[in-house]
Amino acid sequence: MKDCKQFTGDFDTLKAEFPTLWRKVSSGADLVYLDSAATSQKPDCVLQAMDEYYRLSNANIHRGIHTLAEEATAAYENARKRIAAFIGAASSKEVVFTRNATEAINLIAYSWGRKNLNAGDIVVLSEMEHHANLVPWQILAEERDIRLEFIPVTAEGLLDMESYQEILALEPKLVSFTHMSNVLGTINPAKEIISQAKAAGAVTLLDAAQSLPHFPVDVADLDADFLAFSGHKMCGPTGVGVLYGREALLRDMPPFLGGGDMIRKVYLRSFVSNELPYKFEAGTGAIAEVIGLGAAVDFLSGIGMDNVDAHGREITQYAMQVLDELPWLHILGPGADKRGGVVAFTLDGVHPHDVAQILDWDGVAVRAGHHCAMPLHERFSVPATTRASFYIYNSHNDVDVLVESLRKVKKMLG
Amino acid sequence: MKDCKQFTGDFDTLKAEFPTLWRKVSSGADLVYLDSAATSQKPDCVLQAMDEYYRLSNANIHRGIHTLAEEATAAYENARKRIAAFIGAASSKEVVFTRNATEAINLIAYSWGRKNLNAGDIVVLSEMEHHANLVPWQILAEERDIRLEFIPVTAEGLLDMESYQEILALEPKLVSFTHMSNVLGTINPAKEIISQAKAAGAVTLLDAAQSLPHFPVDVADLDADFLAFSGHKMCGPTGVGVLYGREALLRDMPPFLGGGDMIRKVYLRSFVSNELPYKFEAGTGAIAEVIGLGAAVDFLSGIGMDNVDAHGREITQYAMQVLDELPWLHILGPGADKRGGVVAFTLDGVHPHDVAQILDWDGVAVRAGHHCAMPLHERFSVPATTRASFYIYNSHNDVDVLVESLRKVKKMLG
Amino acid sequence: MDDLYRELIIERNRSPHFRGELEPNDYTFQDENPLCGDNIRIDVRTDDAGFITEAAFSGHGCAISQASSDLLIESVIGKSVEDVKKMTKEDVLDLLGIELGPVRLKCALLPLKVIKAGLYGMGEATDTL
Amino acid sequence: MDDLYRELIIERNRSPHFRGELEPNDYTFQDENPLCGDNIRIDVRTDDAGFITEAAFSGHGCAISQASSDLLIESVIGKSVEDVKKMTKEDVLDLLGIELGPVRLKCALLPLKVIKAGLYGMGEATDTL
Ligand SMILES: Cc1ncc(COP(=O)(O)O)c(C=O)c1O
Ligand SMILES: Cc1ncc(COP(=O)(O)O)c(C=O)c1O
Repeated sequence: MKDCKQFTGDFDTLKAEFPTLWRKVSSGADLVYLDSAATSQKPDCVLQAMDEYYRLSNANIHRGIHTLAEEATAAYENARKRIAAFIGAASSKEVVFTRNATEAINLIAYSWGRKNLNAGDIVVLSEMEHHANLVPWQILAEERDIRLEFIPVTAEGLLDMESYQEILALEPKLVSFTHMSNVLGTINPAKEIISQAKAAGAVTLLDAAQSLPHFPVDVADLDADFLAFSGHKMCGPTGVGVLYGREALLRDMPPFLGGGDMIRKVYLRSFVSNELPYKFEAGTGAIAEVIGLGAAVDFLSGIGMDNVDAHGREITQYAMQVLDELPWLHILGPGADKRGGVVAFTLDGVHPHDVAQILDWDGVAVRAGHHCAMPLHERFSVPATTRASFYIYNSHNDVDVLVESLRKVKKMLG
Repeated sequence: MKDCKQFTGDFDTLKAEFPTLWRKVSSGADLVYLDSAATSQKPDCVLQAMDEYYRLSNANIHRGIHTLAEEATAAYENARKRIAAFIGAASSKEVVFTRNATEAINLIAYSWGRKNLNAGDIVVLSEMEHHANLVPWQILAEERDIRLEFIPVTAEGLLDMESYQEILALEPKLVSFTHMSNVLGTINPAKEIISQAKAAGAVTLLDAAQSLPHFPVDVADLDADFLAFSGHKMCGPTGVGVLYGREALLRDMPPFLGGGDMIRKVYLRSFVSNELPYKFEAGTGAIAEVIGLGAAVDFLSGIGMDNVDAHGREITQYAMQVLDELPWLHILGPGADKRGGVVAFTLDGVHPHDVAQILDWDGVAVRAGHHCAMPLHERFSVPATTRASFYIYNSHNDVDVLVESLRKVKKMLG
Repeated sequence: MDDLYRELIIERNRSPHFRGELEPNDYTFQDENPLCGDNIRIDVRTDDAGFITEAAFSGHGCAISQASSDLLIESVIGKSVEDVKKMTKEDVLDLLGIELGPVRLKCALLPLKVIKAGLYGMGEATDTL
Repeated sequence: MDDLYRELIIERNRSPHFRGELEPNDYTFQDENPLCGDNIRIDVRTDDAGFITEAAFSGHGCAISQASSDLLIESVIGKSVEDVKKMTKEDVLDLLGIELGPVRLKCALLPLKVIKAGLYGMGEATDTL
């Protein structure tokens, strides 16, 4: 496998690893990619790892004896081990591959939820959740008559920890919340929220879709029961996500999807489930994608998640500072010290869609809309926002281009 | 996008498009890949299509306005249209992307099944089903107290159509069966089975995981209500499968997984589902993989599914003929005229695992085991079989190498 | 971009001619573009012969959807209900005089979707224009 | 392959020394390799001091699992139950004298899994050897 170049400590050179970042957009302007919270770009080494699997070892896994099947199985299970290590899991049995973070959360709602939640039981979410951590529970609430309680979001864009205490007094069965908001950028005090939830007797699920790409996340340190994330937001491919689950909990859960690989034995009218983690992986998995995610984890580890974090903080701070100077621009959420690399804002008199469109003309790729967090937008009484999000390959210069282009938007439409 | 070379009508030249097929196995022998029923190899143009997406247009889809997002969305939705056309769907709204055929069947069991099936209702399967079309129904049967009935398999390896009539007299709600057995190779008379099921008032689900890669499958002609298949068995990537569903049925079904993209509106305690097909696609989809599957469909269309079929029949016939000459080898299933490119067999006195292992030494990749069809193996009183399966890139020479190697196995262990 | 935000669109977004609500009205409908939350309501008054005499839009949205609403209403006044039911995507794009990618197309077409849903008396607007 | 199917393995597969069932027995256990359906049962008799005096295997499987069963049983006769509980993957591979990929490893280790599950009196064999 072609390795990614070893990280030199200089983030300016990192951009070279990402083929997409060197293109121009339709207007002819150079691309400035500020939409990594939607999906990150992929380094060459991740694409090569998948290509190598397809071109050399492509085979179905687990059941095969021939050379290709053994190579493919080894590559797949080896990726699982590295991913388990990356998140601090005790064992690779605790790493279940899904399509994305969304499916991981749904798996918990269907399997753990339907086994453990009954009418009147309380599930705690927050007002800043992505739809992925709302809708599965709404479906379950409707079906099982469970109650949803929401940790409110303060005007500053933080979770209201006092209200949380009151909700915990209701003895909820589950507390499921986002580690980092994909709109406000807020990094929630996950360790504290989890330890308080545990003290109240609740099981915990952490939506790490935004946090894991950006800073060190260790399930052992956080003491999380379940954790969900997506490969495509952390330099990995589409089509693969992860559910981490504490082994004892996963063991007690009924299977979710049925089919090949998740079974030990099948009779016409019954089956015996396979051991962990296979019990939750039905049918042919996303083999190439898991191998790609393994390479992504190696790539990020090569940089060092502490370095990734520091670079993210630095650039976010700079962005907040220069955006703050625009009087007609209003940032949602807390100060730079409490957030990751996401900045969502509104412009006086200009709709976010128009902002995004005109920015695209200048090559700046941002997202406009509700970012799959409609209730949060409702909380702040805005139908939509424009969101710039930063990752390892972004620089001060990218922020400067953004600001220049925003001025133009204001002049044109404001 | 680099196009695959135009098909010349000569299958011998096709092999050049598949990079994997030119390697050697661990013993140093040339690879002879006879495991396409597990997963097919991928032509260069499919890998290039995905690579091009990742290197040029990588972005999240549907919600984005910037250039990359528009390009990615167009590529994704365009692939959906071509896939819909490939299977003869009336509209691309009827094509829902899943991880694989297994998830597609589970989606029907969870969404359609839980809405439409109640205690005592009958679901008809067959004794030759892959676990993917058994376990989801077993889970549902256990939960809802529905009854499973099985179309028996005759000694020849065909569905017993007389027993089927008796089962239909019980007025089942659903008939779900495989179009082509992944063990016996049997091609079932899908059109007849479906029309009889309809006449009895049942909804029909066709497991086309093995058939779609091999011969023309047209949902309109078959009149199937639902159809499931996987990309990876038909020159496409891992991580993507398809559920085809008749629009009227899909429309009436409740959503399955909840999250982004499958919603129209989300409030804290409720949501409104999105229109078809998005209602069933929660979270970030397998974007690159869908684009890859689109390229695979183009590739197969370029050859022509009639040609694919003819080549498959021809090589299967040859294989059956030469294997039949080995007196210590016993083929399961019907004659060459009733089967697709799958031949599973037993060897007197030699366990299938040993067969596969020694064949691998000669470069021949076959599968040994129960091929995710334990009840079918039970039906034929064999714990496991060795399976050789053929696809567009295989030749008579591959069959000859297989036979030579089988003789060696027999001499060594038999 | 110069194409996309031509003077007419910027102008109609800034100072629409047909903004408002009509109460009472003969037809009214409201719908949202779920992708972005653009929300348009259109009220219509007709005469006895089924011709549109007055119309107005309210709600919020991007410059494209606002300008499209304003221009659409301008074009339907004086037309018969039946003729408006037959209006197509192309008619709207002609009014705007621009080309659009798939996402922004939804913005531009939202008002047509809304007015047709209102005239057809539908429970929900559909994407099949 | 010459390595994998060395004479000893072919020989023990063809003519095992310890095939059969022991009734009554002191320990018995049966388990399957779900990947391939290999099914092994091992019966064990011990003396009062906890030493294995007799053992036999039955069931069906590939040459590797059959030879492994036969060689394993040969090696445990005369050992104490406690010592056999401590046997590892490496011990079995030493007996076979071959190297194995991950799939075939499961074949080779199935008898060890079975005998240990029997001696520990477990309800189900586990993969943690
Ligand atoms: C007949 C049949 N159905 C379903 C499947 C399941 O396919 P997948 O594992 O891609 O979900 C297979 C593949 O092995 C199959 O052969
Ligand atoms: C906080 C958060 N949770 C969950 C998700 C869902 O991720 P995916 O669409 O990959 O399932 C996202 C991504 O948009 C997110 O930002």
